[in-house]
Amino acid sequence: MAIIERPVPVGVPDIPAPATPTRTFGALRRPVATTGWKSWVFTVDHKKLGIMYGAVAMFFFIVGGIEAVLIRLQLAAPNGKVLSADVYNQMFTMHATTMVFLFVMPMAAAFANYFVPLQIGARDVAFPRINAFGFWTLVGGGIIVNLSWFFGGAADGGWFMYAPNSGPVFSPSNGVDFWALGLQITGIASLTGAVNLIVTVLNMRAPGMSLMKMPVFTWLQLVVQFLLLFAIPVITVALFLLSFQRSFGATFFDVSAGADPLLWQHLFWIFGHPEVYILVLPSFGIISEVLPVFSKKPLFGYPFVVFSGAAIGFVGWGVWAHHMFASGLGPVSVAVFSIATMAIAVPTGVKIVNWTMTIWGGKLNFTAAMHFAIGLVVLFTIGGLSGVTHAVAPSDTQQTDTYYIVAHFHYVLFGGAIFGLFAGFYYWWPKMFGKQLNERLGKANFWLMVIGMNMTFGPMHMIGLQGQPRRMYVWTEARAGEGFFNLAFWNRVASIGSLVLSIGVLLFLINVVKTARSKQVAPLDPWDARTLEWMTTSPPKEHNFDAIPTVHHLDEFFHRKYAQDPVTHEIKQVATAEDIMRDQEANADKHIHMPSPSYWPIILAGGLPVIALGVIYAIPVAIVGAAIVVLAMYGWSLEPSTAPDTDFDPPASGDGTKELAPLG
Amino acid sequence: MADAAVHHADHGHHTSTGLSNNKLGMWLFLGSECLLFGGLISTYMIYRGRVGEGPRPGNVFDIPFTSVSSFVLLMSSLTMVLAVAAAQKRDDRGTTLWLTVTGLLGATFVGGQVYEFTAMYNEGLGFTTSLFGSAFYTLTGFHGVHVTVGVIMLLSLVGIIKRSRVPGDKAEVVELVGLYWHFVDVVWIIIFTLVYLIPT
Amino acid sequence: MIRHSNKRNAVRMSKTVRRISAAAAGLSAVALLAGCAKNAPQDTWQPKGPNAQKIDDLQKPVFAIAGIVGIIVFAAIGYALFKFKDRGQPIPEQTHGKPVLEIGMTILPAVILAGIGIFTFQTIFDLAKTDDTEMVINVTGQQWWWEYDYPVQEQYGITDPIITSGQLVIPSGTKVLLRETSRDVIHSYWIPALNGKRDAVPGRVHTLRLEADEPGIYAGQCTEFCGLSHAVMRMETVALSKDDFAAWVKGQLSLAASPTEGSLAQEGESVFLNQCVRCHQVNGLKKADGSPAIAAPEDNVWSGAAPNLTHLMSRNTFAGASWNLLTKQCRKDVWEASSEEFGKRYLAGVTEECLNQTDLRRWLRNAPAMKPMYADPTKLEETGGKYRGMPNLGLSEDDIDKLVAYLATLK
Amino acid sequence: MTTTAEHAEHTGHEAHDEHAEHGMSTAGYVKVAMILAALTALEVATYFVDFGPFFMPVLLVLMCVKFFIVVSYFMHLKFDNKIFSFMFYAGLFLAIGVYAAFLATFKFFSA
Ligand code: HEA
Ligand code: HEA
Ligand code: HEC
Ligand code: CUA
Ligand SMILES: [Cu+2]
Repeated sequence: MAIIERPVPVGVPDIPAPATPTRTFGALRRPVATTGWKSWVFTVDHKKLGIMYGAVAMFFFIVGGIEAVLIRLQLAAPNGKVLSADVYNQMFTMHATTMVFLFVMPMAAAFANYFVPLQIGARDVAFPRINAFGFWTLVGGGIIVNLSWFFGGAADGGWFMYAPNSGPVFSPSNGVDFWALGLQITGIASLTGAVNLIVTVLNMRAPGMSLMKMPVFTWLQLVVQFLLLFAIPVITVALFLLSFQRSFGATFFDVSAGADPLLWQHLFWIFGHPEVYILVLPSFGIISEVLPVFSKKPLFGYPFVVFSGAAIGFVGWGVWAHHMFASGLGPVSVAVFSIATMAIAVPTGVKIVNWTMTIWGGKLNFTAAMHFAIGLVVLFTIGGLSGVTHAVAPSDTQQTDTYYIVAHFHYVLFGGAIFGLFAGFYYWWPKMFGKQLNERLGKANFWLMVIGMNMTFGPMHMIGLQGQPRRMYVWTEARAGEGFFNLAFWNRVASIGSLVLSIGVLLFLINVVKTARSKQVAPLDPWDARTLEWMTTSPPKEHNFDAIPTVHHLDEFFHRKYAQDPVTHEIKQVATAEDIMRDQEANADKHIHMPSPSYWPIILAGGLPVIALGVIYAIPVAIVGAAIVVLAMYGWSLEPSTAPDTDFDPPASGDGTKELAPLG
Repeated sequence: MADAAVHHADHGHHTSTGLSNNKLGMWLFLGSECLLFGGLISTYMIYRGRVGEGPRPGNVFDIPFTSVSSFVLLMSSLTMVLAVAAAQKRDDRGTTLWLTVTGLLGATFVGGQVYEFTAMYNEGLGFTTSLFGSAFYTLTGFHGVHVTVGVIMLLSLVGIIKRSRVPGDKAEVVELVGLYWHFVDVVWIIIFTLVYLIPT
Repeated sequence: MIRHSNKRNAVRMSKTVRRISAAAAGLSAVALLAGCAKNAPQDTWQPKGPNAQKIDDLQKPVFAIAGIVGIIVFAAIGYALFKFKDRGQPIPEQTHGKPVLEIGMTILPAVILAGIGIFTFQTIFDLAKTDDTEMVINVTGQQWWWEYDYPVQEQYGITDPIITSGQLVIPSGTKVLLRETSRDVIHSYWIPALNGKRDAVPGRVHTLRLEADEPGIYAGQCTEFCGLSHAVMRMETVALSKDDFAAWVKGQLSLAASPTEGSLAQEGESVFLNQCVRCHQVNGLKKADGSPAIAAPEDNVWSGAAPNLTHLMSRNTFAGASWNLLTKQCRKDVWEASSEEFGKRYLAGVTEECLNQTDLRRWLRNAPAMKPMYADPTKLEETGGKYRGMPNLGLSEDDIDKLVAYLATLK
Repeated sequence: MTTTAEHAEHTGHEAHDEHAEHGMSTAGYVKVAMILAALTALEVATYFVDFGPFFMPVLLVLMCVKFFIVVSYFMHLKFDNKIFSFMFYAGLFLAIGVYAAFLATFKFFSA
């Protein structure tokens, strides 16, 4: 089979769709493998892509985690000798970059990819090939960022890479070039992902699922995708300015030419603050699914959770300069941004209240997922409250760039974002793999992580408030204070804590391996869940649902299983998940025509790192990369997103009931 | 937004917005581009007066020349909209004609920009000369790249439509490229005023 | 049906779940107490001057409010976890929320925050008042040390500009305005006991107000990441009583005296003229031909400056206040002196017996080994051959002996 | 059973119908273009003729008018579904708000 023109013109219904290919273009036959590595590498299936996103993110979590542990080893004692100053600076820069851009964001994307279509009752995302492209672009960007380790040293300017320290004079290795170009590439992945998911959520919902009947996870992902859509271009600009300066001699941050170093700070944080909500809102979404399920109650105040999510997204645009309270903005700007920052605590507080009220009066079942969800509420609150103390600008001038800030953001990031993701692992694992993670190991995993995390980051509050700045490759006994419980002690505790934390994470990996080896299959509906993704097999079939369900309620699945007795008001189970599935299968849609795999996404994505390497080392290479990109774009646009019916097994009968994937 | 969905939900059998995925995607992309160009324009605004030893904006701008090329780009929006209208009437001849004209007008604009850059370079304003130079070339260069990409898309589209058997079957693609094209024009409307007409 | 397996755990877990909240609450309480811990020289909760005091007055209630909010939240969660665990109760009513409660819980934090906001607002402008400065000092950051330059101010006896580094000397009880800038990347000046921090940004001048109530030494540290040796870019502010300050000024205005004829120090002087004077200025030092020796750091150092060494021994520390010029005991004597005694001890400077030769020699032997600087000459293309920081000069031990003897004369 | 994608196809069609109802005629487009041309001429005129203190406001107003004409008529936002307007104007107004604040912190407007 060669590549075929798109068979059915959209919007022109009165011209019959050609049943057989009319014209052939292009050079590559479509990939057809349904098993083996090719079925993964060329897939456009949102579930496979979701799993691959997850695997890549997990890999980078371990990388970032090992970097973190090295940091802690260096800081375990005064005048540490584990890392040199140079390597240390690379280490924390890459630790943060890896964790933020290559772990939390892709992991959130993994969940979004896998579960948003399922939760809204769709067969795939709106643009399946773009989805595949986004994934491979992320991989390319991640490789570029990390490649610098092997080519003369990684970026060493801190994750916010303030100018002019990131310029060619002060950071002469190529690390910052790799960093800037690599993040530029992962930005493309986020941007395409954002467009894709927003369109998916808006356009591909099952019949009856109005926006206000959407699961909260999907809602908060929608907010996140809007944040990405608008925040990524800002860092794109910043990174371009930086790259142009480093690679082509532009003067953007060259103070001798009259540049203002604050330009970078503003651009970075205009992106950077929405970014922190990009990191945490998906996890808020996850626990907003988990808490109701294990409390046997709907989410308390669903519309408030949704709108406060949107409000956080919105207000998050007006607070960026709280990262610059000591930068010399002048009192007026400082006052404005200080107050704006405090305002953000209000919608976030609404969420905390709603989560608490969700478990209030419930029937709580303490599974591992529930543990992580509750852990998030508690730990995030600690981090959020220290955030409020930063928002008070005069106090922040004492706190900024000390370990007190490091404590704040690890509580919100680790206690918030990562606990949420772990709740998601335990909650959705049976859905994704048909097997349940071991609950006992899961709880051990949880407790080690909670203890480890509090041991690691709790003392940082004290270390910071007693004046230890961050980003120091060594600290000195001379400023550690006296007595046994001095800063030296707390630094040691933090370092030991990071090892406890590592063992906690290690338990998770062990759990994954153990579960993969076990033969025990998870029940269809292990948690008595509430939302649509549980209304199909585990793992779901390629087309997700045999029959697209029609939605009548928020928590549709729950309402199909349970009913309230009109007299006693008692809530009784009226159907099991198996009943509902049987019903689905009986009414299955016929000849579901799913989008076909394609070579183009990975080829197109592959061109981008080549361009990046070219910009760093030799422009001709960049031209080769650009040629790959252009050719791949042509190939892509000439290839219909769905192979013709004859490629399908069994071929469509021609009675017109086939499903067309959209253009993407 | 919520209203529209609810409204459609009432229709019964489906709940999507009733809009094309592709068009929705394109509008989202354009919304995102606002932040990109906003950043570039703001950077230019901060740096336009920082000329160091190099020439000032007033020394290098040739307003009459740029006015003409701005006009060319503006008129390409008209031809573009005519192409879209033709495509929606499934008039492939008209579509390809107007697309070609649009592409040529766009190419003229890009050519004008190349000429303008050369002239400025000869007057002593290089990319690395001053902050003004770096910011100016970055902003207008980004816009120029957008126009170039647009021209390539337009001309490729002409080829594709000519090869297509089904009349009007590319109407939506034409519309999407049109949206992109108009956006690029609209950005120039802003750049022309803020960068060229309002001097430092 | 599937719940069976979990039920057993549920009973046990709820206890432990409660412990999270207890532990978390405990931790935040400890964090609150941290400000009261002892003798960390950069403690942010021990203000020693009116600016830091204003910040402290603002932050203490904020921490208290945050702590109370946290405890309420954790108590509510802890109670719910205990009370509502699955003991086989019927499926709860599927309530979707109580708007009144929601709105109440929106307004309440908003009110609390508005309260905090008002005081924050006041303090910001209070701290920014510009009519309250008496003395001006220019503070310039560079990789990785601070230079202080005192413009002429007759009322303090500063009849000629004074240039020094590492230790900023100010009169106590006097409002001092720092005008900060930088010669290379962004640094941040921070003396926690006296005020919050303010970034020193190249190309900009930012102001920071300092005032110390009592004489004493107040430690600080550069808090904006400024490259390789950011960790060892420290500083100290020394407050002296007004009289002592006048004495200090007088000392700083004097020129370096020539070492006695034929001494080791004099040999050191000629080594210094050979090796060091291209970067370091010593006021009053003369070349062999009798003309004044003028340093040209701008030709040798990327930031264009190196510490003025005229009165090296009047400061207690060197190289970004990161190493002591005083031996341990002598240093202790100065730091722990009562505020009456303090001035005298500080003005004594580094005496022969107090000089910490070990670190100073180590520095002269190979400065970049103590403080990484990219002084590696193979990495200097980007800077046109100029060093960042002080290079390894490959001095012989002999020269080092002589230099130490010479430097010890720079009182 | 209707499948989602069929529906997408179907609605794509709906959207086009909407155009047909609200779109403009060729003459209409030409007229809009003429207005744009005239406004541009006026803009360029400010370069040759001295408008005194009105110079800046006039230019900015003209810029905005042109912008919204193109967006509303050529890009059909005026006739199309409000969701499209939401997408675009969300980005646009966010950009304006954020970057105005950004410029304000650089004292751009007070200088
Ligand atoms: C997931 C990421 C995340 C999240 C959600 C947040 C949330 C918040 N952050 Fe944080 N922040 C970071 C990640 C995050 N932050 C990172 C990574 C940095 C450092 C970057 C760097 O420098 O490297 C940072 C730095 C940072 C700073 C700059 C500090 C400095 O460098 O000097 C400030 C200053 O205002 C701040 C404030 C806040 C506030 C007010 C919130 C609020 O959203 C918190 C709101 C939540 C609560 C307040 C708790 C629950 C609410 C209630 C129970 C209601 C009642 C409450 C009250 C009445 C007070 N953060
Ligand atoms: C999502 C974001 C995220 C996450 C998850 C983490 C996780 C961790 N972080 Fe990180 N951190 C940041 C974001 C994050 N951090 C950011 C943005 C900065 C600022 C950087 C800057 O200033 O530029 C920072 C800075 C930062 C510092 C300050 C450095 C400095 O200023 O000098 C420290 C110091 O302790 C630290 C520690 C840790 C530790 C111990 C973990 C642990 O939680 C990690 C635990 C995970 C693992 C350990 C991996 C899994 C374990 C195994 C697979 C077991 C096998 C491995 C071993 C036994 C080693 N981080
Ligand atoms: C190429 C320039 C250069 C040369 C030559 C040089 N120095 Fe330095 N020196 C510096 C710089 C820069 C610093 C500040 C380094 C820092 O603290 O990070 C410094 C710091 C010092 C200090 C600490 C000063 C203080 O106040 O903190 C001493 C003492 C010193 N140098 C002595 C010498 C002696 C003695 C010689 C000659 C043998 C010498 N230097 C040669 C550049 C130079
Ligand atoms: Cu100077 Cu950090
Ligand atoms: Cu922030």
